[in-house]
Amino acid sequence: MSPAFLYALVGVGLFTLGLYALIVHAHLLRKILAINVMASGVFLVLVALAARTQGAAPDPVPHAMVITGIVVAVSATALALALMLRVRAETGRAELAEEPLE
Amino acid sequence: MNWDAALPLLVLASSLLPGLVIFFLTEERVATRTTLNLAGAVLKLMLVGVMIWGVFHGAHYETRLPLLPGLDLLLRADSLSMLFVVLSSILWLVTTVYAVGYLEGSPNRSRFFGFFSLCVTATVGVALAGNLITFVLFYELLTLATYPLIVHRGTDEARRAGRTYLVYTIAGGTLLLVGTVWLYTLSGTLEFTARGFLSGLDATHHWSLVVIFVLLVAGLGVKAALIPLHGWLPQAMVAPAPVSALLHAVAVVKAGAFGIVRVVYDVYGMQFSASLGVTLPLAIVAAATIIYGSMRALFQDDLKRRLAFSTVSQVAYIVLGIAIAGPIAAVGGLVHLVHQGVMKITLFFCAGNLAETLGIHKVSEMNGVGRRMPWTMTAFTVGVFGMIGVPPLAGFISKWYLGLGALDVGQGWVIFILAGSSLLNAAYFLPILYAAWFKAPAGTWPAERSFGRRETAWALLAPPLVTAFLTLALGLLASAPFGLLQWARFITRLEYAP
Amino acid sequence: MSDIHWPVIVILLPLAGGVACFLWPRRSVLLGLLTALGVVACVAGLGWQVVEQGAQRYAVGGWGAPLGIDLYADGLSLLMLTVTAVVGLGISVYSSGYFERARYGQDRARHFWPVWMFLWTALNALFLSADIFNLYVTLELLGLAAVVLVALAGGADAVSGAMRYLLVSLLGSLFYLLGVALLYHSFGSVDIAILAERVEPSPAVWAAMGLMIAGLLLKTALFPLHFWLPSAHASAPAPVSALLSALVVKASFYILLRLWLEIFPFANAALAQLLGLLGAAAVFWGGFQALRQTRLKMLIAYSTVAQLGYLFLAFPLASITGWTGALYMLLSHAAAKTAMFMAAGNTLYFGGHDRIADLDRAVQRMPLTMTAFALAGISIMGLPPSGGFIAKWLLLEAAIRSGQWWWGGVLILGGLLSAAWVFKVVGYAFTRSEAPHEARAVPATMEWTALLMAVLAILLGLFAPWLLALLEIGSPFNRENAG
Amino acid sequence: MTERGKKQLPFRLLLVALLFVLTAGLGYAVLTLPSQAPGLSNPVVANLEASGVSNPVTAVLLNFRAYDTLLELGVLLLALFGVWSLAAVPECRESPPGPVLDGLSRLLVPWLILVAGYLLWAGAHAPGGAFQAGSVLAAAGVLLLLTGWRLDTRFSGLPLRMSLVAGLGVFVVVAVVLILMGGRLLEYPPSFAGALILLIEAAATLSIGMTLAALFLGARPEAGP
Amino acid sequence: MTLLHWAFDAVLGFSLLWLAWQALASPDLFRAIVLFIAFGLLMALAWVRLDAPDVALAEAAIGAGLTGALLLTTLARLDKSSGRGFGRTLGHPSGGNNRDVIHPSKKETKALHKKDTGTEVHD
Repeated sequence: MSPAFLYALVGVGLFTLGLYALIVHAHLLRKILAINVMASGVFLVLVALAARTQGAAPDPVPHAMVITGIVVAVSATALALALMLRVRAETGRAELAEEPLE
Repeated sequence: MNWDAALPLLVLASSLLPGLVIFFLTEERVATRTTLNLAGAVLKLMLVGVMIWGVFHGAHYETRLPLLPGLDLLLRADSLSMLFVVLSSILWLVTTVYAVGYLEGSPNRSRFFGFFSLCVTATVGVALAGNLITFVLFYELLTLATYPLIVHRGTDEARRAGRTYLVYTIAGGTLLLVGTVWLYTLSGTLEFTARGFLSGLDATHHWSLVVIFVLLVAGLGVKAALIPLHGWLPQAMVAPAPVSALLHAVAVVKAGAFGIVRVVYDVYGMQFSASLGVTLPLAIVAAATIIYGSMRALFQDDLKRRLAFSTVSQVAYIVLGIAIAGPIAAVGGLVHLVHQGVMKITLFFCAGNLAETLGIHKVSEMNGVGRRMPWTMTAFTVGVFGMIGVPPLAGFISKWYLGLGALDVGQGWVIFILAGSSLLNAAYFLPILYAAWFKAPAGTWPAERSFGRRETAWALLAPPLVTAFLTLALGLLASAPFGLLQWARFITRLEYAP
Repeated sequence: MSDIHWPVIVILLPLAGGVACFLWPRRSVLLGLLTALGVVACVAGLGWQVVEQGAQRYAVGGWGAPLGIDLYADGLSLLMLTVTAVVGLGISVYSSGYFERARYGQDRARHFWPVWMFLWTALNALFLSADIFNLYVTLELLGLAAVVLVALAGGADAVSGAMRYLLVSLLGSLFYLLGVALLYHSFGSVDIAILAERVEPSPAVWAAMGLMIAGLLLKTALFPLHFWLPSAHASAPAPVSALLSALVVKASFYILLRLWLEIFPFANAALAQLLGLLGAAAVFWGGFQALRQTRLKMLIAYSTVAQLGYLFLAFPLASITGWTGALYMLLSHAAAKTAMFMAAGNTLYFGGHDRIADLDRAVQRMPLTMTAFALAGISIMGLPPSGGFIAKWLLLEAAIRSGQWWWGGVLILGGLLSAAWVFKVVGYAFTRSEAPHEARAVPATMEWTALLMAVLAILLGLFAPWLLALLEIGSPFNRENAG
Repeated sequence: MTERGKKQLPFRLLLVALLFVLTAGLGYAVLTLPSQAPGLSNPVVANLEASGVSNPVTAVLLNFRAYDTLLELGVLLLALFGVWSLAAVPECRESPPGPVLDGLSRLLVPWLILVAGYLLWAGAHAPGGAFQAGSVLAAAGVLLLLTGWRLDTRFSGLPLRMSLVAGLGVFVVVAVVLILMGGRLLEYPPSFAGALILLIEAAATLSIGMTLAALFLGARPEAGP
Repeated sequence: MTLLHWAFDAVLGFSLLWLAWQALASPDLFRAIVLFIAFGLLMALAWVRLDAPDVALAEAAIGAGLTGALLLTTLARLDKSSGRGFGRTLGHPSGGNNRDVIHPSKKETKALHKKDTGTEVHD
């Protein structure tokens, strides 16, 4: 159970935690936070498993992927926040109306 | 693309191109629209003439366009298809003249004539189809092209009639499609061949072949108005008279009957379908339709609905002729395909005249109409006598051969059906003639329009007279050298090799 | 002619076009149209190259597969690129009319063109990429661009639809990314071809397959996960709805198909049957809901849910005829659905509303638009002579040949359901309705583009053999398991 | 726990159970992965000197998988287009900056710009690079915006847009030039790969910094052609 | 030595999970954002532990710094547009009122129930 696998499991835990929060909470800001936590979880899995070989330098490709992922995550979050403000301005509530499952 | 390959396509294009151009003409351009229409009709007639002459001398006209890997869009002029092509091109010319007169001053005529040409294109396509997939393609195109004509007037009643028409024909089309695909997976080919291409299949498939036959005939039966699939025809009478005349008495209904002839002759083959035992039930359904159609016609007060139910029963004659597995009955059935078209179109033209000139829609309002419109009523009378089967007229020929064929094959019960239906025809047609000629008119007509000296516009009067004359000619010149009977015998000889 | 790096130009040109539209907003319409024409020409060039030399593998940066990223253009990707190019050109011409005179005013139109060009870049990059992490980045670019375009309409339901769509898109991408992580760490590469050689079933691969398929199903809006699609597609501006239904939703289906055929060939029949079942449920649910709608754009959006169901019927059939049938359905649905949304956009522009009951003799007052709608309807129903008919024929044949005739039944009933709502709308278009309302002339470009797209959907029915032959290049299908 | 929450309790319990199964499955899948897997580190090290930079992560980011970075800059720019098109909230005029904020920003901003420059330069051989430098630059921008500083309306038109697009623009131009010179997409000639990468990184840092700051601002500058 | 590493990793892993849970489940939005920023910083620490300095820098600068700034300014705008001043959020949150659901003022509720009478002009 080298540290790599420990962090990978933590990553999976974060992923599921974020998924739970995304489904359960109605407030859009919380949903955006949940998405960010899920993203951090996936990135943790990616980088943790890159450091499996003890001693040798870790595999740089996942690191590059995670940096790309972080930048993509921040742009998605910025757009989501702007969209949330717009939903707030248009519908007066910071939550999406309960959409009956159609 | 040499001449032999181009001719079928040209015949198709002669009504398709004018139709597409007419769509874009504005309403006021009456002259251009009429000339385009008539030019197209005349051109088609000439091309068909050339084609008939070629086919008679053994020329081979065939257009093949790749449609699917392994399946082609095939237009082929063989003896059976010429029968239906000739009928529809002649009647299209006559009906165009009639429609121009009938729709004088009514709105949306460009749209009407556009779809009208599309319908004829689809009918000719159905006739010329060389394999089952091309047949299905034009068969469905016919549905799509006729729907706008039924809802042409835009009234709620028209929309409801349109919806019923669609429910029947789309469902029928789907059954036909499923049958065709299933057949293709079994047989590997769909090309029409003289004595059918299914006899070679091994016995294990026989059960599925019967189911496919039921699917195909049910799909085609919708348009051939076999009971219980005939419901849409009487309701479609809400359409303008030219539509009822050409489409619902000739083009659409014949496409169904022609389809059944194709399936029985060129897909299954006469002997093979008889051995499968599917022809007898088909004959029974046809007979039942004949009687049922005539019975319902008795009680219809609306003239066009009575004619519609008479069409239901008359078309079933063709199916009966094919279902009695005998060469002579087949000749009767094929010949009736043309005769019924000519006679029924005469009656619908006259009904249209009465509605347009005097505003008569009901049979009860027709007292003494003979005095007011003598020419129209003479055409109507010729048509009626043809329907009943009075000797010198066309109707008699087909009933004669049907009866003879039935006896020849030992299906005696068909004679009773023929006799019974002739009696019923008389029962629901003769009172109309009696009322029209011998009863005194009931004062003023519902919506009379005077046309000066003549009883009605010449464009409305000429077509019924022409088709009435044709009924007479077909009756008298039946066995002439180039006559219809010889043509029908030529077809059946291919199907019934000893 | 054929040594030019076509795959690169097909991606860089719309990107440069988007940047140019952003820099000079006043001339964004002209720049947009020029780029659209340029991209169509480049896709034609690429098509010529692929047809001549077979499948093209292009190593970006010259590093080769495991280290660098490869672009791969075979028949399947070429088909998708052609659909994108044709539909994209139609939408660009339509939008030049729609945003110009619409009530959007000049500033909204400014934002449409750069984002639309970026979306086109994302589509082209996605269809050419042979690297699953690169597919993640293109998917993300595609999702964000689509969300921005939906929110462009600005109404309360448009913005809410966009928000829900964004959350769903991000969730789908994260599921997909976790799948990529597991695959990368199992086999040490993210290139599809290399993975196809190295992959063998293991718990990590099963988990990765589950995650990636779930993520992609969410983005393709297959039945239980379709809740976000109707509100997003219906409330967006007309060209954007056409874009979403015809292209964006299909991109994630394309990735699912690529993965299914190449990386997960051992996917067992049970999963294929499940996908088929979900597809069937989508067909019925979409068709049933479409019948209940009173607004035209909502109806067309639900019909997209139904049509997507057809695509998934190909999974249980798993025969070459089945796959070609599904792809031809995708092709003809793209053209037909674009024409339908354009027609709906014209109706909305003409009468200010899109209530079906009050179409009020639209046939006579907007003949071109209604003909476009009817022709597109013919293709959606699968009646001849349309592309839909060819697709329905192929799928039906595949169903009967493989003995699973019940998928054929789903096809038939789906066709009847769509026939019901198409003719309901066409019926109302013919008849008079009592609510007269003021009408505005619809710009000619909008009506003619709608009609041309509909005619294209019909013509697809007549030129099937060439397109199907195109699909065989690089034969993506014969590496899969059964059939 | 709002009353709505109580009503949904059974639904939440089911969800927790499902997610627990998902976590267990994923955890098991992760644990079954091979314990020793070099991944792609060997090929990266092998080609490192040909990539023009010595820091492996920067080599992957800007040379081996430069195409991903190109698209990623596109994503960032697209997010800005989206935020500007939404124009959700007009700029809220914060209260004038208190003495602490004013003093801090006056001290920190130049220092942050210096650190950004260093990170950009160090990226070639040590941890750092375009994105890290860009974000530090953005931090300086955010600090400035908080103190109420706004870009002069003269520059908020085309010049602002040019600088925002600089990163992606330079990347595309370099790619096109390389293709015209006969190479493949983003195939740097080994001799001056390092210089090219630095050029791209510099432009990228500027754009990323400006874009992230603009995203923080959240609204489109009013004036500007 | 490895025992110390192992203990550090375990503590770091557990605190990451706990912080994330607290951030997502806390009733007050402002508190959630602050916890999320802390979570971001801790993630940077995790990247350093996994020999990924570049990622740590990126996470600290973008993940924690910038995303946190974005969240705070959006929260401020969220409150401002519902009638409460910007300053309030910087001070400690007032009482324990459940800020989860921001009660829409009358004007907004009217906007909410604007029945779709189908006369909306733009689609």
